[in-house]
Amino acid sequence: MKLIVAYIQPEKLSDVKQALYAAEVFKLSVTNALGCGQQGGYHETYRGVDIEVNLLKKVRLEIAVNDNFVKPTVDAIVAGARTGKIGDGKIFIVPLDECIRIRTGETGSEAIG
Amino acid sequence: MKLIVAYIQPEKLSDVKQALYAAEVFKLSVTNALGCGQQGGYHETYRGVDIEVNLLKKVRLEIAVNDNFVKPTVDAIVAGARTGKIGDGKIFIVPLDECIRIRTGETGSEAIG
Amino acid sequence: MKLIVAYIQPEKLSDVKQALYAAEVFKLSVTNALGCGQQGGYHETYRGVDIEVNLLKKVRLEIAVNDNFVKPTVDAIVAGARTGKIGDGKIFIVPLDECIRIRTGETGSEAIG
Amino acid sequence: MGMAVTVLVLLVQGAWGQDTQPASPAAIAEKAQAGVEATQTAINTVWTLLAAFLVFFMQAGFAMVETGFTRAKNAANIMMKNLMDFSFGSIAFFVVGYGLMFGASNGGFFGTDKFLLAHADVATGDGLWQMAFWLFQIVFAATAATIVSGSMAERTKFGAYIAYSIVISLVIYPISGHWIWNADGWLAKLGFHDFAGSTVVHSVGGWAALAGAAILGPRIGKYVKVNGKTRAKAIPGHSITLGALGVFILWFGWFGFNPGSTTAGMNLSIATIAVTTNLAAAAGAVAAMCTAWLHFGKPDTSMALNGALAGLVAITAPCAVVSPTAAVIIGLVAGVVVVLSVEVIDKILHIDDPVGAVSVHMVCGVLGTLMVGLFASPAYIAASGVACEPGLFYGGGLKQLSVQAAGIVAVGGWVLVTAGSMFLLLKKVNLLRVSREEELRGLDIGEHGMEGYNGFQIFVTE
Amino acid sequence: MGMAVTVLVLLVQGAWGQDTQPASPAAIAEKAQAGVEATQTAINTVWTLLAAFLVFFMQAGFAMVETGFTRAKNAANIMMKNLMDFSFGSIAFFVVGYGLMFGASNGGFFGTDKFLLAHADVATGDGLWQMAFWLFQIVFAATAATIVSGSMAERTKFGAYIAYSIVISLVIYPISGHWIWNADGWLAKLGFHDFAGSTVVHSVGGWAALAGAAILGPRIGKYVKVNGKTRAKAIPGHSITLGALGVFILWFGWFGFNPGSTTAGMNLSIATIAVTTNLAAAAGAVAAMCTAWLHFGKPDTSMALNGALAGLVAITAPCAVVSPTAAVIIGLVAGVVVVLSVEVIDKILHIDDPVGAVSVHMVCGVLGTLMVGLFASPAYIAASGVACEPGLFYGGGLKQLSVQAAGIVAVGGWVLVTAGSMFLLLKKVNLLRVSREEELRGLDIGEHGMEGYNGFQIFVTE
Amino acid sequence: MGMAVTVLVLLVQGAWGQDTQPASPAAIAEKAQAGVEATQTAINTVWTLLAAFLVFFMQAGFAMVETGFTRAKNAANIMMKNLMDFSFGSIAFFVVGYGLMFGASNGGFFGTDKFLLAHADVATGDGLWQMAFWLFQIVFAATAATIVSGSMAERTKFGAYIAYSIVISLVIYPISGHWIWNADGWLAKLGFHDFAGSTVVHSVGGWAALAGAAILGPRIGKYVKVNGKTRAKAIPGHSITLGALGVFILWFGWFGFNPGSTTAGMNLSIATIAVTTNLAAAAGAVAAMCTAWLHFGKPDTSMALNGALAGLVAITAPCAVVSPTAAVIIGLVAGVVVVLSVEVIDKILHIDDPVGAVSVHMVCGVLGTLMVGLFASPAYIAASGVACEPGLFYGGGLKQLSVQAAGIVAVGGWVLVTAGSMFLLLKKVNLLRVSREEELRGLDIGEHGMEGYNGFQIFVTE
Ligand SMILES: Nc1ncnc2c1ncn2[C@@H]1O[C@H](COP(=O)(O)OP(=O)(O)O)[C@@H](O)[C@H]1O
Ligand SMILES: Nc1ncnc2c1ncn2[C@@H]1O[C@H](COP(=O)(O)OP(=O)(O)O)[C@@H](O)[C@H]1O
Ligand SMILES: Nc1ncnc2c1ncn2[C@@H]1O[C@H](COP(=O)(O)OP(=O)(O)O)[C@@H](O)[C@H]1O
Repeated sequence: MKLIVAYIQPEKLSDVKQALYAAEVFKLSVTNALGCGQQGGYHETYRGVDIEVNLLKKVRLEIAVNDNFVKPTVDAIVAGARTGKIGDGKIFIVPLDECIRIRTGETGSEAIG
Repeated sequence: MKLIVAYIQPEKLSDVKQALYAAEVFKLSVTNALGCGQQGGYHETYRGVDIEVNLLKKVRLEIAVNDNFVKPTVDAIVAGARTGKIGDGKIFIVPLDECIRIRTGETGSEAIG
Repeated sequence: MKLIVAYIQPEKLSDVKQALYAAEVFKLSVTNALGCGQQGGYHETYRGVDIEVNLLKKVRLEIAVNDNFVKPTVDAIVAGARTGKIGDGKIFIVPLDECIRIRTGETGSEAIG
Repeated sequence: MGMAVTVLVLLVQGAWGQDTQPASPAAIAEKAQAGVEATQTAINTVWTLLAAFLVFFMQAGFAMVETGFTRAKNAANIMMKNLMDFSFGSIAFFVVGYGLMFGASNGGFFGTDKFLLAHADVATGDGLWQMAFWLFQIVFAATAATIVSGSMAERTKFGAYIAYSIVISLVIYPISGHWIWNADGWLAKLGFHDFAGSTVVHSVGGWAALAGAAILGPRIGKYVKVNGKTRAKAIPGHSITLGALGVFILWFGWFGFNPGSTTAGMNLSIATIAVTTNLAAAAGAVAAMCTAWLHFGKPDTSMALNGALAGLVAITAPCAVVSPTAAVIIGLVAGVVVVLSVEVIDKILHIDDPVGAVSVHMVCGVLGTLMVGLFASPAYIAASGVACEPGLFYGGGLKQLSVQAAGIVAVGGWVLVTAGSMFLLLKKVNLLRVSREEELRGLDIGEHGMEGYNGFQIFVTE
Repeated sequence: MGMAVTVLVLLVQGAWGQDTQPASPAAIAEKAQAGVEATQTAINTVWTLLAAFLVFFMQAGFAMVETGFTRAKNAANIMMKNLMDFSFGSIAFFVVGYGLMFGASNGGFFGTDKFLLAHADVATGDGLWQMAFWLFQIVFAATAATIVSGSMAERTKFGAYIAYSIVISLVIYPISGHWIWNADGWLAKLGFHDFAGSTVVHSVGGWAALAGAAILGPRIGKYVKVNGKTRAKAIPGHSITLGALGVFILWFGWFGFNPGSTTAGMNLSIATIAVTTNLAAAAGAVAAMCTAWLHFGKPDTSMALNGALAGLVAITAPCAVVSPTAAVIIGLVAGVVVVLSVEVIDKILHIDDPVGAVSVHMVCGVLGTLMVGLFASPAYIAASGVACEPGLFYGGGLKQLSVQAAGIVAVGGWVLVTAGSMFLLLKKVNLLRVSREEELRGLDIGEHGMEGYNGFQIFVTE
Repeated sequence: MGMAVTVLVLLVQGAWGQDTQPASPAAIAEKAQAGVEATQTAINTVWTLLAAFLVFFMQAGFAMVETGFTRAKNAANIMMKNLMDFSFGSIAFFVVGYGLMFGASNGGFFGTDKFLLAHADVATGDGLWQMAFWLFQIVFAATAATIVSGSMAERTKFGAYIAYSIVISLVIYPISGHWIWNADGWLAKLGFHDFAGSTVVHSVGGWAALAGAAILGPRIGKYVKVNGKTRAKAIPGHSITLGALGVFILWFGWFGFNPGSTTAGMNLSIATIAVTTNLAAAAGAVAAMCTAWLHFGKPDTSMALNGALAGLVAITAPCAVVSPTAAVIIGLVAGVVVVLSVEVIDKILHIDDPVGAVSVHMVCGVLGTLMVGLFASPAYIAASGVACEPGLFYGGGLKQLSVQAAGIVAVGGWVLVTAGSMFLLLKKVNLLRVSREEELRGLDIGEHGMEGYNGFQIFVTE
């Protein structure tokens, strides 16, 4: 089992969700994050004083999947999130030792889906 | 050492905290998240137009523990969060290579608690 | 590759970012979190009724790095965040199996930086 | 509008146009006298209307205070309640309530005509004046209705709240109002004095708020049993800025509420009333702030805000008959009392009143009504031209005080019984309170299918 | 200020000082008559100014409603638009607009003098009165201008909006206003009656809002094609509390808008107008709430708020000539109509009007203008002294109704053509709409380089 | 209230009741004259009170502007400061301040009686008028006090702020106010003209704000040393919507502030004053917006909002003596100046004034006071009946201008010395500034033990 963590552009979330559904990945968790990557950031001014905004708003996905679902999931995220522009985001895959469904106490691959 | 990540219902947070204290797990980190799981979501309307809300508000816990604390921690989370209804949440256990306490520079099992 | 997760004091974020830049770590993701650690929390009252606030506001960093960058990164975080007082925070190091840059599809160590 | 101006010119010329022949001194003098009378009516009308507008604006103040002191997940529901109690209340008071209150009295207990504004014949000057007076009364009625919204916040079904706000505007408020503000009401005849409504408006709302909050029960998580003892927990409000804005709006509106209650701009004691109103509010805020500081260790902002409102409610009855110095004292007392009252109601009675409506409106309403019996001063009574005996501290003995007490008891009993029965009935048929699940998720989603603060990330960790 | 008081005393003494010899009765009487006239002018001036202040405050109401019903990422932009349309509008109306509207008429179509307030000679009483009247007019002009801001929210370039708001205050509003509110305007001469501006102000704003929203196109993500069919998606507003506060402020301001339109405190029908205004608003809120409840399954807060505004817009034309009961009916109709109109415009016409400005101001403005032709009652016409024929339901036949319809068509055509051409031109030169990227990130950053809610974590998951 | 009406009828009958025998023309005429006088007093009282209510409401405006332009973690503290400076200020001004300002003059420097409203005998018409005048003065005093809150925001101990606000209302403001607005004040006698308080109110607050901000030092993180050079960093405010709402409320309240300063509704130049006030505000917003756009590349919303306030402050002194066109010019100048001033104070002087209070109130207060010496026009001076020489541009030479300059220097010196000493003293005894830790966490928790926005997730990444 793997835990897939992905950072994507906020406005791409619904495309990614659609692509995940198409790949039959129905469960995921979402948080808001700020990211500092290749993408440059932008400058705001407030009352004439410069503010350098180099933490950009991103959406963080966390998806636990069985091993055979890793590739479809990654592909779906890429399909949904890619525009080809800097800032598209990044996917991290972390090993997952165990997964427990709180409601039933099931564990492992059964619990994940 | 393991990093335990759990998604629970927001209103269960204080019960879970209580259960964790009883199990002598005193350190944890909490973030807000949106989750898409078996639980259905609900429909809102705004000005007569339907909104499908399928990202539900969840609380995400992150708890780093020594190996002998994994079971007590998981049990405590389950004890605190379970209602038997869909949406109770899920626990993920990720291997943890190292842990460093910033203040003292201690590492490993000493640092974790 | 490793995924470094760190919890620091919010007001230390800019110092940590500076230290990371000095260590040539330019990419990171930030979320807000609430933490329960050695630091005690504080009491508020609202309309004369006591509120025990034991979840303190923290900043959570997530940094994916190649193995040779682990030490510099950890050192930089410690350098930026340490005050020597309780609440300085903690760093967790999680194994990272894979990393994918969404824009280009690159993977592994090339994708990370 | 262009035309209106022309018309005005004609009207004025009609009265003052140059006659072709020189008018006799007597004719000029009589014209002048008629002009003076018309002018004075206009001043009174303009004053009463502007005061009514200010009182209307208090609805915005109540909405902001109530939402500011409660959680974000119920914000849209609170807005809706405040909008609809005024709207349904306006219609209900128009159709029935006003008549019950100001119609010809049946034995001093309720009115029997003046429904649907039928008595206001716009062909006559008096008919037009009746319109202005009616507007002033409807905004008062709505104030009483809206008080309850705060104490029952975050757990009441929207339908139940609508039902309640119709009933209070239709029957409960007009009847006790009749007793006091209809010249033929039985309490009026006894000599009960409540210039701008500490009892008529605020206590009525406050008693209903008490009945509602008690019957409804506390919000989930408000009281927890620890070792067999019930402990109150704080459920902080989501926006102190909106709460404070609301208090400033209310204070502003109160300058219509109290001075406007002369319903006469020609009655110059409007100035005195504005001064006493302002000083009592200021003193209330100061006293509540200090009490909270001493008592809780820190000066709680929401308590200081409640203190200003406490001073305003307490000065509402006596505003026209007390001196500025007495107003300061009344405000100080109200500021202390409101803090203690919030504590007693929360920590001892365990009645969950999220915004302190009972303490502010009922407790300080009663307090203010009694203050008339203590501080009413002959000089100020004479200046404002009201009917009231001097208070205990001005040599009037216990006479006025005992009448005031009688009125308090009568009105309290009336409201507790009527509002109480209504809430009990609603509870019985299970229409009063939302489900546990809905309460936890918030009434905005449950009752209105929307969120108050879309897009904002709100901690859901209670 | 200290000095001002002294001056006042001198002025009064100037008129009333004790002469050394006893005055003759005739002299006294004449003085009194002069005094009465001065007093009445003062009442009218005071009334008109205070009403103008209230109408000014509606700008805050519009700002709050518009921002409340749109997303947090565009909040600073909406504030800026509301501030600047009033500010540029004030200057534009001062320099040119007022003259076009109220200057000496050129054939009933536009005015030709009174630019730059040149006609107001402060040495004369009339000159001072002209100042008051001017202030009342500028706040009206600004109301028309600001309506458009809501319908074009979240996607319009700031520069384009500035250009638009100058043009509407400079030309569009004053010209159609001239037709109706200049005594020599061609519609005024036809007998068109629009007491406080359902057509002159609200429809003008509403038609421009319609043209703007249609030409601009919908916000990204508002309409999606699902299986070849366009489906509307909801883009919820970010603060129902601020939206509701805005509606309360507007309702409050409307008490200046409608009753103030007598521009005469001596005209006692101000009381009737305040009553009809209030009842229509209340009925509008009730009807919209019920319609939404029946229609959508839940009582949508934002629709109830729109309902109150719908009632207010609809009563604006007929407020002086209808009875309170008719006002309730008008409000109820407007409340139902506004909900249906929002649906039609969104789900059928697919015009994206984020705050419902077209439905509230244009549709209900037209509705209210027609209502004059139905409900105008001889008794109320006489009482307010306006020029208007009785409506269909009061035996007046179709006469007034057809004049009303003619005015609606003329004004609608004028605004659609002028505002439409301007927006099309701006679109052509690519100055109308921000880029896709900017729209997604929010206009606050793109147009103003700042954020509306710094520090708040706002979900960015649309 | 019911009774009040009866009383009114009696009062009116007392004056106008039908005598049993026909009255002589002379008697009727005298009655009419008396009636006219009573009526005019009533108009003046009603006008002054309503203006005072509007000025009171400016407290809400200040609260919203200050909180909107600062961070969410200090919101409850700012509300508390605004509430308490008005409340303590009211009491302090009642007990001592008013007397020092308007009491019988001791050599033109301070007043010596009229403490505790002792001079207002409500048995007399004048006594009642004194009440109205007093209310108008207290809301002005509170305006001066509240200005400081903004410049010292986010780092001042609450106790220190309370102490300061008592001292300014008790002594600092009344004494310099005495010089100018007491007819016997030494600056008044020199011919200094400050109609509604550019100097008396705004500069006094602004100088104190400057002293406070300078002595207190900047917020943590506001200025950073980069390569030995101090660089200003932006600390954006948390709610532009509330900030804008505050500006609209202030603008609205200013219609009480300036026109109300006639304290006489019979003085018809209230209309002119309302017009100049509005135009200067509009021009200020336009100029500040354009300046910011040209200067910073984007039109900063908060600067445009400051621009409107700058125009309002600048027109406050000359509002009664300048033409509408001059008002536009004054507003434009103020709008440009305020932007530059904010820059100079921040980037060159490195004084941290979070909301721009010094630039708006002190700099534009001085500017406006000088404008009297440039633009005062004989026609407008005559119309408003004030004592003022024509300005430089109207052939008056440097006379008025030099008196204005003298007043500015005197008041500036007085406030800098007194307020400065007080802040230095508080700093010395370590009561002025909160600890570093508290400042970082926010004053809401540190000073008041609560949070302004409970439940909202607020980024804590500064
Ligand atoms: N090494 C990393 N560690 C943590 N987060 C990262 C890392 N690299 C990228 N991110 C996250 O991904 C987001 C997108 O990164 P970006 O550099 O714009 O992507 P790309 O390099 O593919 O164009 C960043 O804003 C950040 O949140
Ligand atoms: N595979 C998964 N990956 C990531 N998050 C998940 C996954 N499964 C569940 N979750 C999280 O847990 C929450 C609860 O899931 P749910 O399906 O309701 O639990 P259950 O299946 O135990 O009833 C979800 O809302 C989501 O946030
Ligand atoms: N075992 C843990 N699991 C998860 N988060 C932790 C753990 N220990 C510490 N943290 C996080 O780190 C933050 C700082 O912890 P703290 O105990 O104050 O540090 P220290 O012990 O180094 O003084 C906590 O608020 C919490 O968010």
